Amino acid sequence: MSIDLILSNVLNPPVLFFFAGMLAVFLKSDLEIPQPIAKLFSLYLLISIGLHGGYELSKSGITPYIIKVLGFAMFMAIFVPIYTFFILRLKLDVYNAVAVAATYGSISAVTFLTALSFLQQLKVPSGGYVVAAMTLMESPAIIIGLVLLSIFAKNRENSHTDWKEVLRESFLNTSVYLLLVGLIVGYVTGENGWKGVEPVFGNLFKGFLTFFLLDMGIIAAKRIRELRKVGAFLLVFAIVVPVINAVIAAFLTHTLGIQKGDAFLLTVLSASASYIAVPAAMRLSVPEANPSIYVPMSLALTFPFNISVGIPLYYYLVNMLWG
Amino acid sequence: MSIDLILSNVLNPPVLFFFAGMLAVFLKSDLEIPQPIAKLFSLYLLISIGLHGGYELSKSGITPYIIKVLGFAMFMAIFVPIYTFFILRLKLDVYNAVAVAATYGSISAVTFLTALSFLQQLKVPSGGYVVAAMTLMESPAIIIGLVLLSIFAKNRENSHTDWKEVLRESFLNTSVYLLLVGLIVGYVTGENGWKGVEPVFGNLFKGFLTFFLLDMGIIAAKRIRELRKVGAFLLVFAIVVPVINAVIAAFLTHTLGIQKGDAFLLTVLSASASYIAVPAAMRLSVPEANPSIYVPMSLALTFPFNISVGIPLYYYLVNMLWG
Amino acid sequence: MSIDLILSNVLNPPVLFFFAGMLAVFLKSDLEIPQPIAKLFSLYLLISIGLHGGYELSKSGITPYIIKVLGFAMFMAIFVPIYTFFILRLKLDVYNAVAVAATYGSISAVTFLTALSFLQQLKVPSGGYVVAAMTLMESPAIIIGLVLLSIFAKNRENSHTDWKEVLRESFLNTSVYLLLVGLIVGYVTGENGWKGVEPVFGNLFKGFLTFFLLDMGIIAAKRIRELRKVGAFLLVFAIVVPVINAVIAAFLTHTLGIQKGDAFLLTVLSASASYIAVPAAMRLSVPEANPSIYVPMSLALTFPFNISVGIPLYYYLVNMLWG
Amino acid sequence: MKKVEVVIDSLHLNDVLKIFEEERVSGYTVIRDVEGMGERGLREGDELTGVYKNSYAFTVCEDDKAERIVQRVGRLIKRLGGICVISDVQLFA
Amino acid sequence: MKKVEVVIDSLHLNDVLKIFEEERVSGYTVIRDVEGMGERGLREGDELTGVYKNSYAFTVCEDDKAERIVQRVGRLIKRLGGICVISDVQLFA
Amino acid sequence: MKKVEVVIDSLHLNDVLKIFEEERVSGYTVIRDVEGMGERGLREGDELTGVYKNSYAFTVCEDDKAERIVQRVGRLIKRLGGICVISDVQLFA
Ligand SMILES: Nc1ncnc2c1ncn2[C@@H]1O[C@H](COP(=O)(O)O)[C@@H](O)[C@H]1O
Ligand SMILES: Nc1ncnc2c1ncn2[C@@H]1O[C@H](COP(=O)(O)O)[C@@H](O)[C@H]1O
Ligand SMILES: Nc1ncnc2c1ncn2[C@@H]1O[C@H](COP(=O)(O)O)[C@@H](O)[C@H]1O
Ligand code: NA
Ligand code: NA
Ligand code: NA
Repeated sequence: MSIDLILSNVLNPPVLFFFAGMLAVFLKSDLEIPQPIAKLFSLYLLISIGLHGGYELSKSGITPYIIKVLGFAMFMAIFVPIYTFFILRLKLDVYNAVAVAATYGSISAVTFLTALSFLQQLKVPSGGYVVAAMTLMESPAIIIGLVLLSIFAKNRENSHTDWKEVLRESFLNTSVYLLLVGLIVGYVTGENGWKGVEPVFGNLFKGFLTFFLLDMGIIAAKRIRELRKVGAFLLVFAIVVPVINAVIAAFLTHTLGIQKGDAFLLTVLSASASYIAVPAAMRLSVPEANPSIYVPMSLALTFPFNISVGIPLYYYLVNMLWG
Repeated sequence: MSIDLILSNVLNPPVLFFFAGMLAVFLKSDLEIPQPIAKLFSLYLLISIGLHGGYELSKSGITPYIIKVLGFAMFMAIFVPIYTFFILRLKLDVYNAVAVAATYGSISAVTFLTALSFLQQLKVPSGGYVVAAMTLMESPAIIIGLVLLSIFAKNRENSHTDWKEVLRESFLNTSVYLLLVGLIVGYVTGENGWKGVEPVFGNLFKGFLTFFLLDMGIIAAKRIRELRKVGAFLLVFAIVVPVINAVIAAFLTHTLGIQKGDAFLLTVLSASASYIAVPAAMRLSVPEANPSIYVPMSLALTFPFNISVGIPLYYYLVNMLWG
Repeated sequence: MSIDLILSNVLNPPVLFFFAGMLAVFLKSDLEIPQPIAKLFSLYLLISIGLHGGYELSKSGITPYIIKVLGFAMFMAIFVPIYTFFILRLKLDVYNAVAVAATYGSISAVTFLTALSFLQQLKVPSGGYVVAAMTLMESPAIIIGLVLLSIFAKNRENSHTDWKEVLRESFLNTSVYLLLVGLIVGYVTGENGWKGVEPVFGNLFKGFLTFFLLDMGIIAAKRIRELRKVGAFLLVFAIVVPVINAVIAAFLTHTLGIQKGDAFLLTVLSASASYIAVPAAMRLSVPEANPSIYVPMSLALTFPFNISVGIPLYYYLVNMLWG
Repeated sequence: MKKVEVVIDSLHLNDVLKIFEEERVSGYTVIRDVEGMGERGLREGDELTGVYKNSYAFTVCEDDKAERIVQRVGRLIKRLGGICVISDVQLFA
Repeated sequence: MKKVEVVIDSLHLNDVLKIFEEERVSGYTVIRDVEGMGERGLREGDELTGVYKNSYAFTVCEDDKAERIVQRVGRLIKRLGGICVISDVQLFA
Repeated sequence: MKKVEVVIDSLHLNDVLKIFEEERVSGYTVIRDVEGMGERGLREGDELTGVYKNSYAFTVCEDDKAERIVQRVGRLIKRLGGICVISDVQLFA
């Protein structure tokens, strides 16, 4: 992997601002971003991704190739939480194993965005349907997690998993809902719709991502001190499992004949871990699990790793395979 | 009315996002938009409308035709709260009749915006002075309402209508104040001023409107459950009176020789009802009235009706008259 | 000084919106801007200035001329708080003298921005390194102030100036930190980085400044009533000292052979007073000083004076000297 | 000393603060935009209409002042909705 | 009358409010997104993950209702974290 | 148990929390950015200068800890402004 690849990823305002946010916390700067702003940006990014993806889909239509991409996404979203659960059980109780497995089975939209912006810099094309794939990958891990729980924690006190509630949290949480709304609206309003909203949801995209990552850097850094309590096993897990997932995804997409740009994005998605939808769902449905484990792992370790070293590494891998 | 007209209105990101917001509440998604964001967007939209209108005015100058448009606006703003008051008295006590009449006598800036975006899609021209007309239509209904109250509720306890306070609420509330500031600044700074702020207050307009309508959908849907208590009379009122106002406005503007695009916007304004300036003013000056009546009527019924079915319907009407 | 100069400064949406914000308070309009929004805009503006400056620096490189500009900035940032301290001691106790001197020794980024937008209107060029100069001018006044305090308030109760804390407040406060981050990121990512974020941090600049100044007008006006308690000496100080600083800066920059546009901006910076970084630092380190003195002076008097009359006045002066 | 706590429609908060000031309390604290439920239903606070927001205010004051304040605020609340309670506290600074 | 005060994970606030409503209190007030420290460490409130926010709720109600509420909320809090206290107040409106 | 409530300049909130922690309370809750009026005039909270914001913090703790806390916080407040009160509560969870 050439150092250029890392540099061209890192020497990018969004990534640099993420680390500037982290640094602010380490240096005890009084820099603070009001919470509604973080929310504003995260809603904005989700809508943007959705609308743009939907618009692209409206141009490409839904082809067998796209079905293949979606199918692969679905497979990873089911496979990852299951296999990681059994690894995690080596060291964790059932509750925490479920929560961590679900976290790594789901995805991070901002990691996806950073990868997309990296790809655009390299001028490698990719399809809007990958956004649909991403949306598909958000929820299954939550369901799988709770299924595993009901199998392996049978004598659970208060073991009243309210499945209706669970399905709602899985498929109607803010992330999934906004991505879906964006996809559908982008799809049905097509060219015309997109032209009207592009000045906001297209052009402002990278700038707002930069701003948002400053905030995420602050939030991630605040979680870092919790990593001390997390233990070596999980620290290693938080770096190694994403890389393993990436390797699996890269080989599978290659075997399936998926195009390079799409394959790279799917690889990044497989390597990414959730810090929005899944933690909230786990806190609600598995209160026995400790959020000070699964949130810092995902937010303070896997996320920074992925957006700095992971993305160029995965690209290097994909580039090698596709030649 | 062709189905095309409805579709070309509804298949528009802002309108679709409004209903997506409503749907989120019905499906109990956890989607939430922090309150300062709603405020930010509503301030933004008011300033945008004002600045753009003022800039357009600076190009057109103030002509007799414009005076006619403003005169018509003034007339509707006085006529509607009076005639509706007497209809409302059939079923409501004086306090609630005043509040509802004032609500329907005033206007909704977001409905105006949606109509404007519809018009632009059809490439029908309209004048910036209609924004001045809209500004003129915000406040009179509040004053008329309180005059009606002081006539018909003479033996009111605590009947100390503080007129100075009332005038302030009427003419210096956020909506009117920002529209006026925008109009004046847009007018005096003209081309040069507009060019500097257009990237924000012009180009981002439709995207931010889309975002804002998502939020309005959420807020409107939360008020829907209150509609049950409102009674059939008022439910019918909330749909029929806007249509009546639209018919009156369409015929009058036609008689007055007002241009098609302008006439359409004035018709929409007449049909729209306030959910910002008037409710706040009523809550302060007529605490005897029940906000759970006038707010849901305007926000959860008339507004969604207008931006979905109303706008194409009124356009159909205007189109017929102007040929 | 021609009236044209004043008009071309004042007939600018940002300046007009500032006074519209003030007027809203005087007229008791209910206009309110949620606090997170003020913060959002002020963060945005700091990042924008920094990124743009850094990008410009990446084009120009760091030349001896730039070192001269930075040196001059440093000189003013040390000279002003010292000389004003001794003037202030004529009427104020040591604590308040330190706080006011530090306030006027530091700078106001928004005043800088307004001057920049004025300059752009007149099409006079200036360099991105002035942003670096501005960043250098933020902090020294805080340090100088606390050095003066430790010299002249020796028998201070609780006189434990925590210098580590002071240095952190001085060099890592939000303003300085974000300007630095922006400068560095803008510098290292250069053309490529700037192109990606320009739609947000370049194009939206003036519009967001306009919006923000509306809010600053509201905040400044709320502080005006405190001016009554401030006393004639300080009222005069708040107008005269900025002008004196401007005159000194104009003559010095002229002597040093600094270019007209740069000289004008440095003059404005010298004339401006802090209302963000310094007040917060003073409140923390010199709680004996009364914020109702130094905040209203800077925010409700010097700032409005500078952005309305000061900027054209200083430009007139610079224009005369440079011919 | 007593602590008087009031929850009221944000639009009418100023009337309460005016009473506090007229009774010459040494100070008060306000938390804007709290949510709540009461006789008038759910008030979830929306910035849009501004009609569904509560504010919470409290003042720590001498017993006699508290007595007068609750009388006056009570009347306000009977008309406008809200709640007003009083409790014992010890003031330390 | 009693004032029952609860601080709990924002995600579980609804469970508390449901108890309030089931015990038929006349009303309650909620302050969202308060910060805090407790057994589960610092909770500084971040909107991003939504997992580190507390909410604060109180209700003023009759003594017997308060008794039942604290029993039920107490059980919730034992499982989910938070705090629940009760104190004497006089209700004026 | 006692409830100790403090309102103080947001910029100095950390000093209060440090006292809480040094006295080893089991937890505390903070509401940032409350507004208020006191000897130092109106504090309406502006994010711009950051100098006019209060924060409100409370802790529920044993009586002796409360005693020590109010002594220390009291000294702070005498210098920096604000208010500190103490009241009786029953802790349920
Ligand atoms: N018993 C109560 N306990 C706590 N807060 C209350 C109570 N009753 C009313 N409130 C608050 O006062 C607001 C207005 O009450 P109401 O006028 O009864 O609807 C509610 O939204 C609550 O925030
Ligand atoms: N002793 C206490 N006094 C005040 N608030 C507390 C106390 N203990 C816990 N809390 C609040 O309850 C939240 C959750 O507590 P815990 O579950 O103990 O971490 C904390 O973040 C605080 O906001
Ligand atoms: N008697 C009081 N009751 C409630 N809050 C108070 C009282 N006195 C002061 N405060 C709060 O403490 C802050 C600072 O008070 P002071 O230092 O007296 O200006 C005020 O802005 C209020 O929020
Ligand atoms: Na994953
Ligand atoms: Na109307
Ligand atoms: Na200066």
